[in-house]
Amino acid sequence: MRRYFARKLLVYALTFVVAVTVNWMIPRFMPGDPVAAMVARARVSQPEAAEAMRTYYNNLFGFDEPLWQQYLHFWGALLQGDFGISIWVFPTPVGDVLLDALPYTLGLMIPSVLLSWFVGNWIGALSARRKVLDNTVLPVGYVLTAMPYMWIAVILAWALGGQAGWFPLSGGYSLDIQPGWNTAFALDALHHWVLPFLSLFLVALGGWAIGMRNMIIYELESDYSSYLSALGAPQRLIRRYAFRNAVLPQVTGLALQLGVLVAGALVTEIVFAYPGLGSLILASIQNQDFFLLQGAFLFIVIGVLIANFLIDVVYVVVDPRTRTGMAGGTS
Amino acid sequence: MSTRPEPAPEPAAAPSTPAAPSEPAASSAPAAPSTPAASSAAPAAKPGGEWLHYAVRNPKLLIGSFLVVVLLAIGLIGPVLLDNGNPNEYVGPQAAPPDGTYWMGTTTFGQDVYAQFVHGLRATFLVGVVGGAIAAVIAMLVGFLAGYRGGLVDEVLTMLTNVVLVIPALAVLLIINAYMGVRSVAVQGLFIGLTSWPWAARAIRAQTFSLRTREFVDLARLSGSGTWRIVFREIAPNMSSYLFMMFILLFGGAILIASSLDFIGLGPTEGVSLGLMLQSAQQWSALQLGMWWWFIPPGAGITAIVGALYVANVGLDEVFNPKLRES
Amino acid sequence: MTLTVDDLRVHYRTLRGEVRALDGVSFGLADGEILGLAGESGCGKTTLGKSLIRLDGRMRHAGGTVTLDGDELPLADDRAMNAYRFHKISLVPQYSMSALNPTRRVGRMIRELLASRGVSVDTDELRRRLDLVGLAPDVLDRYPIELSGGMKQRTVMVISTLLDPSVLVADEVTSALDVSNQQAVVGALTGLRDKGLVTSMIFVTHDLGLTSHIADSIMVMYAGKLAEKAPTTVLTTAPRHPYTRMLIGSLPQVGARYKDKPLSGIEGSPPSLLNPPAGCRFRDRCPLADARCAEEPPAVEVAPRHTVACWKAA
Amino acid sequence: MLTLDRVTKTFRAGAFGGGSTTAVDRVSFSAAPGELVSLIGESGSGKSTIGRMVLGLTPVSSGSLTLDGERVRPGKDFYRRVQGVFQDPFSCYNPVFKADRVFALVRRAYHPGVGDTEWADRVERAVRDVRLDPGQVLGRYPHQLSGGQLQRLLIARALLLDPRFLVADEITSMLDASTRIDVLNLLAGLKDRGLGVLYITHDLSLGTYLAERTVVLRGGRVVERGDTQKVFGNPLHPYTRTLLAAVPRIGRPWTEAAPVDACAYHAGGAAGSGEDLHETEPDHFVACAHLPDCGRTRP
Repeated sequence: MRRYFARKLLVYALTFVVAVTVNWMIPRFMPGDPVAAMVARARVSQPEAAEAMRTYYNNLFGFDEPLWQQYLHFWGALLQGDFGISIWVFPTPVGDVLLDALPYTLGLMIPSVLLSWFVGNWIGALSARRKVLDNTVLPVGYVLTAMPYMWIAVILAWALGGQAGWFPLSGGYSLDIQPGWNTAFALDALHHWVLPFLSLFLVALGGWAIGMRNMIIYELESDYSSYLSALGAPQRLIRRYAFRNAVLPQVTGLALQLGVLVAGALVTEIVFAYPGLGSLILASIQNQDFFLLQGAFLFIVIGVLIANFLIDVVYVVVDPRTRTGMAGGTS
Repeated sequence: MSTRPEPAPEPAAAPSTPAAPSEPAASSAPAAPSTPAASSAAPAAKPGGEWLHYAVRNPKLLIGSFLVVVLLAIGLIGPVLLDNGNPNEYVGPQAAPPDGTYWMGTTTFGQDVYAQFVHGLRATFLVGVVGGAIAAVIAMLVGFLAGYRGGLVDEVLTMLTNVVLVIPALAVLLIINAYMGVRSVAVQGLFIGLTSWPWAARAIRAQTFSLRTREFVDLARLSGSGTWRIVFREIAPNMSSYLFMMFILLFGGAILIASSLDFIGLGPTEGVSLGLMLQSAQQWSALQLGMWWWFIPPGAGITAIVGALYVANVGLDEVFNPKLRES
Repeated sequence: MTLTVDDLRVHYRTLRGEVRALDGVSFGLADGEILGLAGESGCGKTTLGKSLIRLDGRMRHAGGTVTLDGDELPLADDRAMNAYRFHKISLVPQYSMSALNPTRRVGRMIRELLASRGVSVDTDELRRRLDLVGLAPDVLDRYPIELSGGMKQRTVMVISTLLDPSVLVADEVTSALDVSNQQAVVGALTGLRDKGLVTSMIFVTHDLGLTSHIADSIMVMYAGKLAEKAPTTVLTTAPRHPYTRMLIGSLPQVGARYKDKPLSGIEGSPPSLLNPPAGCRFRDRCPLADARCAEEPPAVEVAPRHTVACWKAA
Repeated sequence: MLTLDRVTKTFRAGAFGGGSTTAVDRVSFSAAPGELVSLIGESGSGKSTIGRMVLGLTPVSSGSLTLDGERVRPGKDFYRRVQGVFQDPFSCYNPVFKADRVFALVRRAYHPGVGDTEWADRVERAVRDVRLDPGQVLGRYPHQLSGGQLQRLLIARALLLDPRFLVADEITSMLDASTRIDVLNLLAGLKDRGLGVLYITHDLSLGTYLAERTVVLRGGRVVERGDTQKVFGNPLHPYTRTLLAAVPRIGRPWTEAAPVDACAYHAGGAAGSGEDLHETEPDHFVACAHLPDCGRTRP
């Protein structure tokens, strides 16, 4: 088990290094003069801000230094939690801007990912080897899983927000309410939360249901299932075992899907102008705020790495074979 | 952009113990499902015959491929039938709902939504093909090499695969595209391909790993065949169905991720795609204005392509994998 | 008679039609008897073993009856068969190595299995039985992956016989084992019968030599039909069916040498069971065959407890 | 002449450090042209690993493995002289191609200059050599043929190369009793062509049926080897006796293995640690009975 975690942590550490390096490299190795281009494209109205940007970029990139020094400085700043200064909301540090947005993204993602996983697995397990359910769940599942996240978000907003008028179309809370720890704000935030949550939940749901259905059929054909049938064990027990074992690859699947789920959350936030990382990314692109964009990238990578590690821990808990140290586990 | 249905795991190939000749399943071929008493030398259908039998009777496969072909045809022929070259031109009345002239209505600026849609289909298929093909090629190179060579090569490639797997592809693509001044559909596809191969490489590696211990691989070595010849002439044909299904999934995945990039505003700087249509609909408040004809068609187009691909893929899976067949 | 099989027919559904894997087989299994079921690939022995336990999706009960302790088994009715499975008729499968749920400790799996059949676990008895096959009680606290192949197989043997079934079907249980382990497994199986934990047993195998060490009588099958059934010593020393004779003749005994006297096999291969030819199915490979063999030979009791299906055997 | 001298194979558990296991431990024996040597052992004895090393499919960790004085160097030239037939005939054929593709592969690599009719003639002759009817087996898919037919086709394939040495690894364990004996007879007949054959099996009775000389393996080591009749007529090592006693024989109940009075190795006067074999009589070698704990248990 120690080997298992050591391996995992090594992969995550390497991933982090690669991500940071990519982050450092892209502005430097893309064709053209990034500073001039950025300042020119930034269209900053205040002259002092434009000047500050130019000085700041030149200092930060330190183009007269050798590459390896630039690289080390980059790491040094990063390890002190310095992601740079945002241009869009000049002169707020990028880290602060991102931290303000983070709760909204997490508040959207964590419930939708977990709930879709649980409900999807449950539906998938129910439909496996049951003709009527199978014939309805599968097609619906495939349509859901093929939908671009932003499209289902737009449709939901149009139908339930615009046409029916049940939910607000945009924002994380109403403009006339001050964010704070009170019931009024909580209810308002919840009201705004429902539609983005629902879009994320529905698309992911289809995939999990289909995955579980296929895995459970595979398990129902396995030798231990045949043996139980041969001993006359009731379907209930056989299905319970099959479900239990089919969940394992679904846990691994959750780790594999994290990137896709994050991407889904970002575009969904954009549709609803939900004040999370996705909207920040859109703003940073529209305002050519590259520091904010790169900071968001690192935030996402770190978040995904942490989530991966948590899933690894869960996997060890649910699969006894990793604990006995005899099987590899997820990757 | 969604939970992708991976092909169902294949049953472990080749028994590792010196098992007895057991009946009725005699052949252990993964491609040709064994039938009882298949060992008797009755002139039988060739291995391809059996899956063809199921293929033409599989509604999922038929419906899925039919839809894909129809959409592809619209994307290929549609633009040719329109006389104006640029779908982004302001040709009609502003914000008009669908009518006889403009089948899908017009945008706030008077662009023909139908013209954009057929051109967009084309771009969407293109990005899918480019992204899917590049990802498939990388996945095959990495997967075959790691699975066949094993040892240190495998360790290094697996590590690389896992690293790329963990990094969220869209996030990397955001950074890359943001720093690129001019973006084309092909370059977008290229970068999508470069970031979306890891899961497929892992799957191929696992398959290759189990196939390389099969004795026909040893026999090919004894016949003087080299590594790549063995990989492409012996191992790959045995998983051709699997590779094809993998390409379909990569294709669908590339379309979805491209549409997300477009939507965020990092799509191609020239031309039109279904994702860009969604983006401008969003940007110019089609939702608030109730212009459903602007945002429904592009999303429906993407969903139809990807959904049809997935459904065809399940059909194929059922055709090749008898365990998943109904009843 | 514990078990009486009368004209049992089981077919496999395939794309090209029904394969008559088991095509009219009759025999009896006496109380306390161990019957060795031998034959080559495709002879129907595994199909017969499976049919007594559970028909899988592709198998169809095409006729005949099986009577166990006086009750006719509802072979075609999967649900109704559950009443008999485990309690009356049980199985040690060929896939013993993978028959245990990998994510359950063995003890818990046994408890849950028994509870699902409405039986409570007698822990002392369970331990006694594990001890009987040479397993320590701590097996119950382990996951299957922590057990060796032989341990898993013995565990499965104990589980399958927990309810003291009347008939135990052991399907190719020794085929993946080394010779020294084969002996131990055969010993354990005989022990189960001797201690009365199972009444009778059907030992399915392709290894005629091994069968002769465990079985009281041996039934040789060929192409979905019974060829010969006799007490073990009779069948191995004085077989009547040409197929049995040639089969035994093709087995090299220790000490037999090619240099001294080459043995010979049986030319040809069994007929396809998709549309089996009329008459004796061994006809094409039989050196004694003549015109009469175009007619199907009935299974005749040529001596007490010795049945042969051959015109030349009488 | 195939010669193994202290051939050892260790497998590493992982590429980055980790443990290692020794599958084959200082094995020495030789096989002359026209001689059939059987390698007998249970699972884990290392017998198949030895076969794979002889075929160059697995590299040797240490020791020397030579054919006619040359080291094994996998490649076209080497495989013209050494060929193999494996255990599972169904797994030896690529299921998506016709069975006779195994001949085409040989032609591509070794006889590209041979004309179509000439090649067809050769194939037909080789197929008849293994007593098959070319009309019945050529142009078919593997699943349309029986295990025995497939295995014979593989022998025919090896014969097309006219090799000097053949490794036959468990080639009958997947076959039915009535067909396997013919394949074994075919193997025995190859000796008359001057081929050296290494016959690997877990089935002692098959080994003794064919082989002039026998090597008994256990846990990667040779425990006893030599003339087949001496090794099994007068087994000296307790393991050989256990193995012999465990073989099921028709019409004779199992007997207990006769106990070994003294370790034949040391009683025979050998003073070594038991790592080398002791020749107790001409062409009859035995290892210390107490291996691998020899030094500790010996008084």
